[in-house]
Amino acid sequence: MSLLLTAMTLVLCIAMIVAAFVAILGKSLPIAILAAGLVSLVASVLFVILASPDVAMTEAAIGSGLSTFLFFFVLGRVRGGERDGEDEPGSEHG
Amino acid sequence: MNTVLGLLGGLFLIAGAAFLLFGGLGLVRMPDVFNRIQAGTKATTLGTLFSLAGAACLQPEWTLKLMLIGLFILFTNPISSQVLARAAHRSHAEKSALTAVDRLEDDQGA
Amino acid sequence: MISLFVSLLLFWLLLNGSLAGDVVMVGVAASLLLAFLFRDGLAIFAEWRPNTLATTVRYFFFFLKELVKANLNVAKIVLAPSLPLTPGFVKVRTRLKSRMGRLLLANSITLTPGTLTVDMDGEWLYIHWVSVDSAEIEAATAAIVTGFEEYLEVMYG
Amino acid sequence: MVKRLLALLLLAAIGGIFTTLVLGYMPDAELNNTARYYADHTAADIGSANLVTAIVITYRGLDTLGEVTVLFLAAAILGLVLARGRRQVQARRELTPVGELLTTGSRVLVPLIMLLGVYVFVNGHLTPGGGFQGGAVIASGVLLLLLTDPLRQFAHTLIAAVESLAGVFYVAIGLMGLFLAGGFLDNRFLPIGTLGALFSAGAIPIIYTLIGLKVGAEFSVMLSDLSDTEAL
Amino acid sequence: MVEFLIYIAAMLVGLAFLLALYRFFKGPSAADRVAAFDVLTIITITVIVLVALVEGRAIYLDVALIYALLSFLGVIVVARYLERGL
Amino acid sequence: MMIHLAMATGFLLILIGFYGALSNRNLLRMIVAFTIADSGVNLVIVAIGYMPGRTAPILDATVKAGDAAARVIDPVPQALVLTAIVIGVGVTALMLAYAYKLYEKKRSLDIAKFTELRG
Repeated sequence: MSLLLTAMTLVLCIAMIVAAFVAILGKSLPIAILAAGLVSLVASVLFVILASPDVAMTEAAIGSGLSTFLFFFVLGRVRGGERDGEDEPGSEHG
Repeated sequence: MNTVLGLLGGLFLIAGAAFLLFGGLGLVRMPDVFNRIQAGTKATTLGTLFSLAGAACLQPEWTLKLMLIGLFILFTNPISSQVLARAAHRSHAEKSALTAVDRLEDDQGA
Repeated sequence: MISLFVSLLLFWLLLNGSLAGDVVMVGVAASLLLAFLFRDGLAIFAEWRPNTLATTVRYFFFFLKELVKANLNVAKIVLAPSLPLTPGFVKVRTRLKSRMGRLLLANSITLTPGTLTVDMDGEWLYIHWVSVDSAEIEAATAAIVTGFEEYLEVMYG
Repeated sequence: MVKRLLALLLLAAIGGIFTTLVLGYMPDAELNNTARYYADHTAADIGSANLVTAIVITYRGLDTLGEVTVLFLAAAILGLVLARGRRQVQARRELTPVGELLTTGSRVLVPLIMLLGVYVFVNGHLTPGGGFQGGAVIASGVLLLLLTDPLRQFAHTLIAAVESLAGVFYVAIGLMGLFLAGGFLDNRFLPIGTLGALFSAGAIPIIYTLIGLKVGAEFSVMLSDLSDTEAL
Repeated sequence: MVEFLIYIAAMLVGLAFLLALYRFFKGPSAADRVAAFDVLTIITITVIVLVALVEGRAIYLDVALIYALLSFLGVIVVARYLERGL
Repeated sequence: MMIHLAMATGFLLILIGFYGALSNRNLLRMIVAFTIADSGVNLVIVAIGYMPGRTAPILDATVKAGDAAARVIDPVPQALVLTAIVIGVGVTALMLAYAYKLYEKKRSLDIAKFTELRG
């Protein structure tokens, strides 16, 4: 049965890396935050596969839950700054 | 393990996984957000319920907890879909060109 | 408040899966505290009439049947190469007054073939329908709501 | 552009180190001495079925106290940072009202979520979970309350009272361990009981309950502080 | 025999996961991605139950329980953000 | 094999997170990148604690107290990660509060606009 777990790990690892890329390079900020939540979600499943249900539960309750909420709370407050610091023509480079 | 029960459980698991697959397929193939939410929520709810039933057949002593998980899914999953559909409609998500009538938009006077 | 306490305790016992003395003790204490804190909260059994148990069971099986039908319907649409869809938003009427009954009605509609509750406003429900047969209020109500409403009206009023 | 190139170079260097680490790693076949000690002695000494709980609460209990303090400080600083210049609540911008479905649903679900949190931290010594997870679950329930009723005047005093009382009792139980048993936060001043029962493992269920309440209260304070802020 | 059935089920679930993931990356609108996220969390519950079956340990189910009760919260937060209610 | 896969993913997540934090100028995006690096670190530590063929360090009907040392994995890294996650979300909340305050002052989340931070 360990073959099954390895295959699952492979799929989840790929999902995680791609989600992380979306979070870093994605176009809009809400989607980046959602992708970070997806990274947490997949990480939590990986923790279950790696035989650490305690950590998986923490990640499930906190990582894919509370921290996403925190981000969206703040993002809802600063809607004007959503696109700040992106490379559009005319903005100076730091 | 009782072989008949084991076989039944395995078949239930496969049926559940197949419904999950239909949900994923619907998510990819449907033309707009609302249809995707429809396919997603129905297929995944029943798929998860079937997988839980399969697991209960394979490990009968887990039944209570699996039943509880199933109940919660049955309760929370539609709520999240409805809230999401409402938000999608309010944020003027694109509707498929096939959409025949939109009484909600008519009534909101938008 | 009492119904909230009872349902919380029931939930606790199901969760623990045991009837040992210490489990019950902690459960009673925690449920009492929570029932007191959320005096205005709703329980699953709030507004439910206990003398309609038979209807509830029948409703449950009717719901399961509809759920399976809904999934076969989804499978049929998804697997068909041409995607046979005529989606639209329709407006239907409900007679239910109790909040729990309305919530269950909306959830049931969401999980049955081709319909998804989008919004709720007084007696009106706005529903996304995958294959609109009729945009008229009465016809749509008869097609979507009536089946569940019969049961829920007995159960919750 | 130079900056980005430098960053990429730095990352490449770190990546090289990581690659050698991964390629050279061989998993142990046996537990190391510390872990073996925990695995052999926890059941008899502490009475906790969950080894992680035993480590977090007893073997490394002092660290956990420190961690709860750090979390408390984070919540307090967050409140301080956001409190300066906070204007009155009525100046809020128009929010889309919550739908009836979500209101009803949350009123049904919030007590259940809270009870699940209680289950998670009371059973911390038997099942996965414990104070931190249970606290997070309770904070999620509070979040659902905040979401469905944004203007609800939150029971700040209740939360503050729960938080400080839980902290005081936590330290008090630690001191009881010091005087009645082997050391600070020793759980054995209460009977250890049989492995697998709810009332077992000495004081661990009590300590985890207190931690759960404290963590839940701290997260709730953070959430309500953030949601009380003005939209800019 | 049962193991073989579990293998097939896991394969189908993995395929469903990848399909939902595809929708998550493809978009196009934010609501689409949230719908895909919703489906992914629910598939996750099945994955955890499968892992629990393979390892034969009931305690993993607690994680699935947390997901079943809390996963809808994330979707609701994002939905409220999208309809400007946050 | 599984361990190496998980570890490599964890390290890759750390790198991606660092890259995101270094290359973005939007404060919120930098915080998102930090949380991703955080998940990567947690994943690496848990992967180090895993041992093939063993199971979770919780005793119940399937894992008896007597043979625990032969059947369970190392519980210490799990205890570490458990606390790291909780502290991590506290730190994230603090960072977000500061970002909010900075936006209140400057009406921008672009770090290039915060000139007084330059040396």
